[in-house]
Amino acid sequence: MIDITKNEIVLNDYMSFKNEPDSGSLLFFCGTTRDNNLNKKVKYLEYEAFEEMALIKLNEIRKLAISEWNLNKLEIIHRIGIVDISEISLLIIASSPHRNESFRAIEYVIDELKKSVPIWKKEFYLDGDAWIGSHDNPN
Amino acid sequence: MIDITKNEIVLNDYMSFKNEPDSGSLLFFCGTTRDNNLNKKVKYLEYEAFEEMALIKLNEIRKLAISEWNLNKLEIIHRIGIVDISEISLLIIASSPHRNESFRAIEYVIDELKKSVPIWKKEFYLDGDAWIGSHDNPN
Amino acid sequence: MNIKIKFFGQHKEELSKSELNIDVDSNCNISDLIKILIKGEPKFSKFNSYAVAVNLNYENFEYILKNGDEVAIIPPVSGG
Amino acid sequence: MNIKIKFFGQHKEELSKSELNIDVDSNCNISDLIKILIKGEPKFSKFNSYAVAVNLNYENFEYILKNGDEVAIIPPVSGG
Repeated sequence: MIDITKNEIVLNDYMSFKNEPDSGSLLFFCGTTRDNNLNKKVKYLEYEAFEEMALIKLNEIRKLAISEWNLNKLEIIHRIGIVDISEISLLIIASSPHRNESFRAIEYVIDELKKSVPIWKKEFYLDGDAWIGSHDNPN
Repeated sequence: MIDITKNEIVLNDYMSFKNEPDSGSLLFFCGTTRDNNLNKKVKYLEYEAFEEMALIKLNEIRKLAISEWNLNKLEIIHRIGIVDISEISLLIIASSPHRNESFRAIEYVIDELKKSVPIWKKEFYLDGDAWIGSHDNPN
Repeated sequence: MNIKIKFFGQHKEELSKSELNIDVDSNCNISDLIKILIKGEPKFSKFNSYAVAVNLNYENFEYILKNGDEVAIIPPVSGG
Repeated sequence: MNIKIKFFGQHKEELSKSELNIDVDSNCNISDLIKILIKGEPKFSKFNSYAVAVNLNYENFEYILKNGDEVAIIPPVSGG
């Protein structure tokens, strides 16, 4: 399952299922908003997505990861809009017969997501804001 | 937190907290009972622990991991007794400022646990059972 | 030919617009389109690092546009 | 000296006991203890691979026992 959502990601909503019978490993990664970055106090983040294209890219990454690591389950949920401190911006769930595959698959998904999925993060500080990832001339 | 418990590990019980404000990564690993091993159909597993010593060893591993990867949280819960298919035998939760530390710490905890923590697993098949990990002369 | 350009993130903010329609000659590639864009939107010249997608696929700057193409200018991504 | 031995997993199952008290002479190390154990419990001789903990710490087989020590015979562990 792939989703880009404006709603808060609540872990409990994803915990009701049992692991697949032929899986021995179930791994949940939550990326959450940290209250600081590069020595600046962060108030909250805001994410923007080119949703149509982001969904296509996430699906490509998901299919590659499932076939590369023979996963029994792979779910990727990215939140957009304002994400407060400690709230989840990214949830990835992987299930596989052995644990190594779950770990490698989730790390791969995060790395690829940060390379090619059109989603952008803006950090809001006490005294301003900044788009993250840009190396362009600052204002 | 370290725990060895005879009770079913229910993920939702561990999901109510929010991540630490200074963490950007929260990772949950669940080791679950797989319905097969080495081409045999597994009915269920039974774990036995030398609890007093296992708790000491788990605490040592936890302290080392926390200081090595600068974690904000590390919880290790191991179930003992009978663990049915898809149920959780091992739950590890790690929280850290960046994601790499959570991943490395949990993989380290699992590796060390499988080396030095006195817990033993017995697999029950349709036609018998076997202690896992032994290279002794079979019966 | 008519080309629709979509802007995101810092570009959208800087130009105060999320879409723009531009008329270009045939045989126009993406590099040409960017030059035309900068003429109309000089503020865009401050941006050096971005990718371009045409109809939801990343394409390089030599890509020859077709009438009706939707060109998305993709600032450095930072999801996660 | 009196030494308490604890058995787990396959050892406990094979010997049908989880504990045993053995009297040994002073200066007895763990290798000596194992020999005495096997005399009383010949079934244990089938086991080749195990570790030993004394009072909850792993020790090597040259460890010299003290009166009242609790020796745990640790089969290959397989938690997780």
